[in-house]
Amino acid sequence: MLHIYCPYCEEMREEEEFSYSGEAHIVRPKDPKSLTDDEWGDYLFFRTNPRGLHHEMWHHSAGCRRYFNVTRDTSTYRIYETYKIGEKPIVTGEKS
Amino acid sequence: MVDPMTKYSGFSLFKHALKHHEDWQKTWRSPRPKKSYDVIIVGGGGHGLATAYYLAKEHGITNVAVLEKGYLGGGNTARNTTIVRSNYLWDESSKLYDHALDLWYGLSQELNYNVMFSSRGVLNLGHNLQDMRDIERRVNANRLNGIDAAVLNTQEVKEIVPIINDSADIRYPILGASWQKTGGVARHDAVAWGFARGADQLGVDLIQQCEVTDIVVEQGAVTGVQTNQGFIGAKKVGCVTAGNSGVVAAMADIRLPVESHPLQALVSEPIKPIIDTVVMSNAVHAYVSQSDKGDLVIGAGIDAYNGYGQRGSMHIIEHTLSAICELFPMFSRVRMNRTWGGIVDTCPDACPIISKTSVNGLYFNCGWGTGGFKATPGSGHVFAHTVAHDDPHPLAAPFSIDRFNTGHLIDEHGAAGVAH
Amino acid sequence: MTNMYTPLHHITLPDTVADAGIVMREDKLRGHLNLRGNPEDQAFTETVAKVLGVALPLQPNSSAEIGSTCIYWLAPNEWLLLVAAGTQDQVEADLRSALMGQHFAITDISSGQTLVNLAGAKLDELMMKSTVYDCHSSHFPVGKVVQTTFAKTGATIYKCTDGSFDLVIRRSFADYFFLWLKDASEDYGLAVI
Amino acid sequence: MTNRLDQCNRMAEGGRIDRSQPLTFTWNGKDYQGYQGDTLASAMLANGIKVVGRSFKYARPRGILGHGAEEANALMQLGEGKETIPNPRATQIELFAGLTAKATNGWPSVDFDLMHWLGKLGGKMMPVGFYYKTFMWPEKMWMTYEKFIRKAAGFGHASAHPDPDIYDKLNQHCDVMVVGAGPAGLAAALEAGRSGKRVIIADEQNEFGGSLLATKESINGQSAITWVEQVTAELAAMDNVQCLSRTCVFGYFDHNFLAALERRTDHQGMTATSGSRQRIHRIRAHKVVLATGAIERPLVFANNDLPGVMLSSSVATYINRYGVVPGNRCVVMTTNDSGYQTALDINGAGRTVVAIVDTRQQPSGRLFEAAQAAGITIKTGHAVIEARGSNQVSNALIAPIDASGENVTGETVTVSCDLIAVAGGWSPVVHLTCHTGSRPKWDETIAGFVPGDSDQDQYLAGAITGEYTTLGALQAGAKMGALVTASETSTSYACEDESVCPPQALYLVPHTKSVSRAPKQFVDFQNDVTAAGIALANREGFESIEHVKRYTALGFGTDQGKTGNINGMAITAKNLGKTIAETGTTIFRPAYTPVTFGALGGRDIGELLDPARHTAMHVWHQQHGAEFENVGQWKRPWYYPKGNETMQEAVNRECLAVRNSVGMLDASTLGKIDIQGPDAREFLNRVYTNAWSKLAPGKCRYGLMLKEDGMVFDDGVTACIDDNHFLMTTTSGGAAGVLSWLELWLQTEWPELEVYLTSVTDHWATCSFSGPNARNLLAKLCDDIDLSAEAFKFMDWRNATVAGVKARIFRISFTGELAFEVNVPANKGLYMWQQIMAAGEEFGITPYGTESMHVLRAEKGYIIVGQDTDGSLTPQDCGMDWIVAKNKDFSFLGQRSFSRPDTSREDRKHLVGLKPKDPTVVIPEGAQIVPHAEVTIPMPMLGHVTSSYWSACLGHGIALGTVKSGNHRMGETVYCPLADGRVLAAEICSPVFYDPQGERHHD
Ligand SMILES: Cc1cc2nc3c(=O)[nH]c(=O)nc-3n(C[C@H](O)[C@H](O)[C@H](O)COP(=O)(O)OP(=O)(O)OC[C@H]3O[C@@H](n4cnc5c(N)ncnc54)[C@H](O)[C@@H]3O)c2cc1C
Ligand SMILES: NC(=O)c1ccc[n+]([C@@H]2O[C@H](COP(=O)([O-])OP(=O)(O)OC[C@H]3O[C@@H](n4cnc5c(N)ncnc54)[C@H](O)[C@@H]3O)[C@@H](O)[C@H]2O)c1
Ligand SMILES: Cc1cc2nc3c(=O)[nH]c(=O)nc-3n(C[C@H](O)[C@H](O)[C@H](O)COP(=O)(O)O)c2cc1C
Ligand SMILES: [Zn+2]
Repeated sequence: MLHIYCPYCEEMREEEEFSYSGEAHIVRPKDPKSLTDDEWGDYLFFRTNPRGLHHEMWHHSAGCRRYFNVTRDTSTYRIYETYKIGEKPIVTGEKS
Repeated sequence: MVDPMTKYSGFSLFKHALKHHEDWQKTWRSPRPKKSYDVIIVGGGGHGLATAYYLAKEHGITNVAVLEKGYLGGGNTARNTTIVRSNYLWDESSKLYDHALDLWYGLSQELNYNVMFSSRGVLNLGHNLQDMRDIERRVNANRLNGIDAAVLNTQEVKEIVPIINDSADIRYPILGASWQKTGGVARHDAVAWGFARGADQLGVDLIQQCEVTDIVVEQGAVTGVQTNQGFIGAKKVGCVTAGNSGVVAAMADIRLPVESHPLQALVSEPIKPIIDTVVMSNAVHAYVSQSDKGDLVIGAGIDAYNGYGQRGSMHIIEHTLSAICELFPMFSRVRMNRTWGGIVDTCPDACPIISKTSVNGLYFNCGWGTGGFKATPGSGHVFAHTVAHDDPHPLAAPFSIDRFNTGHLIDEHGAAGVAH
Repeated sequence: MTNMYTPLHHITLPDTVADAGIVMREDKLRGHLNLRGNPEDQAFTETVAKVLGVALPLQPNSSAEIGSTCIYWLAPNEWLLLVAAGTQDQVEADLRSALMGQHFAITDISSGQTLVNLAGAKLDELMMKSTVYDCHSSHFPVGKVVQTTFAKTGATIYKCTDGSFDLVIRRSFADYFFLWLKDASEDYGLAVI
Repeated sequence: MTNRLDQCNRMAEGGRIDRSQPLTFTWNGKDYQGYQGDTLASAMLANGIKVVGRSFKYARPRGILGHGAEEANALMQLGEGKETIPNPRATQIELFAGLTAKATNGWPSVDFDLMHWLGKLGGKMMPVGFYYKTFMWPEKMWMTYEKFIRKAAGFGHASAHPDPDIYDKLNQHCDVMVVGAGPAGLAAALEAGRSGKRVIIADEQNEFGGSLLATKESINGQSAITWVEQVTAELAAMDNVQCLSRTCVFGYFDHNFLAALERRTDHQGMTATSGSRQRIHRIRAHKVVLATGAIERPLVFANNDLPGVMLSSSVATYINRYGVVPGNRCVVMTTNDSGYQTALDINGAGRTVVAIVDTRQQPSGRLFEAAQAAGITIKTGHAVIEARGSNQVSNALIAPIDASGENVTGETVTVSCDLIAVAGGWSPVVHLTCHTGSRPKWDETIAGFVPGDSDQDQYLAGAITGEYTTLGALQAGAKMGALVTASETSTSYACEDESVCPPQALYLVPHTKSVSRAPKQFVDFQNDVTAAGIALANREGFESIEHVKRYTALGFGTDQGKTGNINGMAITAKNLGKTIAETGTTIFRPAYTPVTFGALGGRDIGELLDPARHTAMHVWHQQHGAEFENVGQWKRPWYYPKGNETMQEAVNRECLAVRNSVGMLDASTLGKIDIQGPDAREFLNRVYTNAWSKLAPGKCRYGLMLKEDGMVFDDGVTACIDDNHFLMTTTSGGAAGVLSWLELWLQTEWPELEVYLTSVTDHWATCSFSGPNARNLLAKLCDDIDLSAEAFKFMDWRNATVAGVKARIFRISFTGELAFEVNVPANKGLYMWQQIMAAGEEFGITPYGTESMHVLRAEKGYIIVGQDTDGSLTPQDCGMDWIVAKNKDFSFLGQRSFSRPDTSREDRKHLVGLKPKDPTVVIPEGAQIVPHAEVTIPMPMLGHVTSSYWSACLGHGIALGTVKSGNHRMGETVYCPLADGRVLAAEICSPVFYDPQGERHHD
């Protein structure tokens, strides 16, 4: 049961208030038409899915309705930081 | 010639009993890894073991090792709710799963190991009009594909499961169900052990506590794997690592369209037989059957976040049990004994990947997500063919990884439901 | 006004309980306006402050009050304005004209939600039953406002000066909300005033 | 025979029972008496009841082993009828008047069980894993074998009736959560409580005190009980402390979240008289102090499962806490000092200690001397290697063993006894620490597993760390209490001398015969796992401890191996020549003790299972006899039967009313999103397939929304309110998902767009009326705008006053008729509905539900996303290429996916109309479509029927469906083979069956 700090509400909130929104920092290609099918497929579906540090997006769906980023270890479930959209993570260590 | 003392039977049990069971042989050897193999299978779950078995049995490739980082069958194979059925929606997937179902029949005899496949039937309940439309559609497709399937109304469901709550004025009344009589459950551990024993007897080396840490690729072709027990060479490497597939793929610089999520399940304390079939409901979200030991085996939902912890969050369990109590009010005073989690490798279209890769000699069989146990024999069978011939088995061909680039997805979310 | 029916207008209780542990009161037909704008844009904040007579609360989970108007912080660029019944059109019009030319949004949602006050001796326990948020006074001081879950729906919860809570709930969930409330306060007795 | 009411084993005084309050209870149909304060187990023992159950596999008689959560044998069928509870442990059931309990197994009775003979005779044929090796032939017979196996398995039975009780939950938050209220937990809570922090302390027992409730020790010069009472009172008086007794913390989840089950009324009776029977506390704690104590291990020797073999600490507990001595002639076998205290207690209770059998060669020290002084026979370097007796212990075979504990070194003597108390050392209760992924570490000095490193903010105190002295527990508790409150100092305590002589690590008591030939030596009592079974598993290559568990069922029971696991692991280690540390443990998982399903479900059952959402007009629909359909969480009127009408009759009537005059639908459930900001148009251009740059205020447009994979995922009409302001509608079920989807793009990818989104779904109520008389009807209620077809065109919207209410009127149509949607703030929705109904009376206005809506829109070929689409159709597949803009600057969401090889195929499935060849037929929805009338299985399928209805106005069945290359097959005949054998023929046609020119809605 995760306890997540919403960087907008500036509080720890219960997991039930949030929805998960997948890997963070996946940028939509500027000009999709210029992409090959492989590149487009990669953007659509392929993910890093690491065991260890993961930058991911959450939505404070029952709270402020903002999306934000979380750096979390996918094996210990420890959360290292949460940060706003547009910000860069501080914790980016090697995959463990 | 199999030694009659090695072949399992009531007779051999009796003879061993006379010797106080002191002479039973090992179910499988514990060999040291050789320098190299024709084929290395990474992952000793049910699918990996079945692959090795069929490689040896059907393709005569016996210089094979299965490398398992933990204990055989300890991944999702050890922790699934064991539901077996083949009533999927699309031609491609229903044929694949039905191929597997065919193999379930006779599997105990084939392996000389009782996998306790119990064809007690599987119900998928419908709770709203769209559920029922989907059920009709799927059942019709199944019938025309030669797959056992029927649509039942509420009364017919009640006859099969007399204890179910068939009241019309509950929040989501049961409107009907799809029914696959030939589906059922099996003893998950026995499936892994039976394939392991079968593979071992055919000469396959099963190497436990052997974690693959790198996949070695030279000039676009795989040459072996690095493990915690050293380098092991291989002409071909088949990865069957379920929840860890993304991690293993990364070793060969490959990304997969797969995310690993916790999926939880739980058992009650053992009680006397009360439910003789498998009941699944997507809409109310409950899956239940009763094991031969007497515990109710209940599948919970997937946790939304990526997770390799083999555990999930409590509210998922709570949600599942409110659904169970709604469908089966008399289970309310039964008690939960244990919960656990697995790591499921989910694909965007809820279908597996059985595929060659951009690296020569490297193959992946993954993405079975929340529902691959039922496919174990079939998955091993078609994957062995794919590896042996370096060419997909016809049933496996649609499940190539290319589909994510061509757009030929096989969306089974409806039939796969959220889980199992 | 006879043509208005609040989301909870039809609720009934079989009998009224003396010494009810939970007392519910629907603050009927308040004006609810959703206001959006950039809190870092002084032109925006100052204009709004001028129109409303009070500065927008900029701290997360805070509120501001003036007369019968109460402003809840909902998100960094979102506020709920609770105004006296029937004044929402005027407030909306005033804000629109004052903010003309700026990027903002103001949306009347008065009918989409309602304000419910919960009070009573058993309030703390009721809140513990109903929301995952920590409503303990050490964590939820007067004037704080929080959007969170309430049973299986959501609510915006505000702590009033008298220690009671004002909840903003969505109209379509109002029947569910009341069903839950009735059930959760069964042990304490529920009064609706 | 002892008299049933005489409590032959009850001491005259002592214990925490109230002898002035006798309670009658029933066990296996006979009445007995116990006292307030008893557990069922203590009362049964007081009455000399020995056999309490039968084992799982061999149906051997079993007696009470322990006194708490560790109990493996005494599973009860508690209560009867709808109140019955399967499998609670007698040791954890507090006695109440009128309690009834039965054994869960044993036929015809527990004392004489026929299965036992089967187990005895067939037992040899039933080694571990035997079922994997047999029952394979003939294949079909497995289902029959299985039936018998299933019958024999399981313990209690579930009730046949719904539960009379309710359960609820509290969400708790605290600074410090203390689990366990023994000396360590109490000391920690006291420290934390005094600091003013918010503290919760929970213990699964009926009162606080933990092991102190059963000792004669002293703390700070007074009796330990007095200390417990003082501390408990002080804690109870603190506002900032919550004391939860009868509350088991059953799960420890990530980020310091704990789940606890409080048994609120189970001690009073089978059901709660008011309120919830049990309650789950969902606790989020800043810091967690675990003070869960330790559990004593039994010893593994031949026939150690006979009733009369008990844990030594349990014997002491029955004596000291319950005033019950569970035997007359007792042998105490111990590997450590704790057996001595038990022997002294038995002695003190006036019963015979036949001998203390100490496996250690040279024990010494305080307790040893005390026993000697009491004149108790002590046999050092000895062990009980076998128990004998038919249904209960009557003899113990005692033999000398060597220092390694592996061999019997001399003659065996047989002593007669009826109780063997075993003290095999202690296992810290590390369970909770493992729930979040931490694994315990082997501690050689205490011969037990202690908690390993954890990612949680967790602190440990007392016996859980292997600290087995009361003083040590108190000091550790106080220290942790201080640590978690960041206080500098902590209370200090004083106790008597508790020096101990080192224990011997002994996990399998040797026998004169080998393990495989000796009488069964049980490791896991509940699952009949023996030392020989473990040896066999190891021999067969099951080496990982997890394999051993799965092959033998070690630790699989309802006790989850609390007593058996460590012995089993140690035996495995030895068989494999490994250390216990190398072998490791299996994983402890929630629940620490079993948790009622009902409690986990809480109040989210019945009507509260999922919120039912209602529109503002819901009351009206109810009053007018509507049948409702669940659409997502919404309750929508499905149809409004009149009199004895069937559904089809009602739908025919409703549809014809719309086609011929006017009908009204409550369309309030459609999702509505208010979009404001200068970039609103650009935003719409990006999220919809079509172009929005030119839509003028006062106009509406239909839009299709795609996921990035190019597949249709929502649709709806969006109105331009003014240049910077739009109102989007979405499908009813999709509303929340669409809003999150749009916010996702705005917040993450396009923050530069100046757009704000607000959900107004609940704010607007929508009365949608259709039919040739729609305008006439509206004209009666609205006179402030020009309603003429020229002034108020199809796909226009207007602000207007309707029935005196300010409204937005949209001239849009989902029925193909002239139609208006009147939107008013939902507070006025009911009023507006009533006004329109009243005004429409002269036109025979007919309310219609979702079913008629579906028919009417299908007649027009309009799709329902989610019914006609399934996430695998592009706009082109749906025949809606017309709505895909080809030259927008921005590559709208999903556009790129159209050109993928698969999505650009010509032979994809297309959504088409299907006209049954037999006009009287309605093809069932979900029917598959094939090219030929002859059914050959398997046969290729072309597609399926997505929507199908009887069209009352056309007088024939109509359908929509997907068909491979359907757009190129117009006029061809296809077939739908049904399960009942019928094969229905249909012609592929345009999906627009009615008014193909659209004259009526343009009218
Ligand atoms: C709770 C739950 C319920 C489920 N219920 C059902 C159900 O009812 N019906 C159904 O059909 N399916 C179900 N499933 C899904 C099913 O369990 C899986 O799809 C299936 O078991 C996968 O088998 P596998 O052999 O591919 O994977 P696994 O059994 O997970 O085997 C993969 C193996 O690879 C090993 N491995 C990983 N990385 C490495 C490495 N680097 N080196 C060496 N070895 C490695 C792992 O240790 C593991 O043993 C369920 C899953 C879960 C978690
Ligand atoms: N004689 C010996 O060798 C020996 C060995 C072990 C312990 N002890 C005695 O035990 C005491 C140790 O003190 P302590 O406080 O560590 O342990 P304790 O056994 O006194 O208390 C632990 C408490 O935790 C409770 N508990 C355990 N798991 C729980 C859960 N999941 N939820 C709720 N409650 C739970 C138990 O009911 C028990 O009351 C000392 O008095 C010591 O002398 C003696
Ligand atoms: C079908 C099935 C039935 C199970 N039955 C039991 C059971 O009766 N008792 C038990 O303790 N665990 C049972 N388990 C759970 C296992 O103990 C274990 O939790 C699971 O295999 C996951 O492994 P892990 O907990 O070691 O990670 C069962 C698991 C499965 C898949
Ligand atoms: Zn937030």
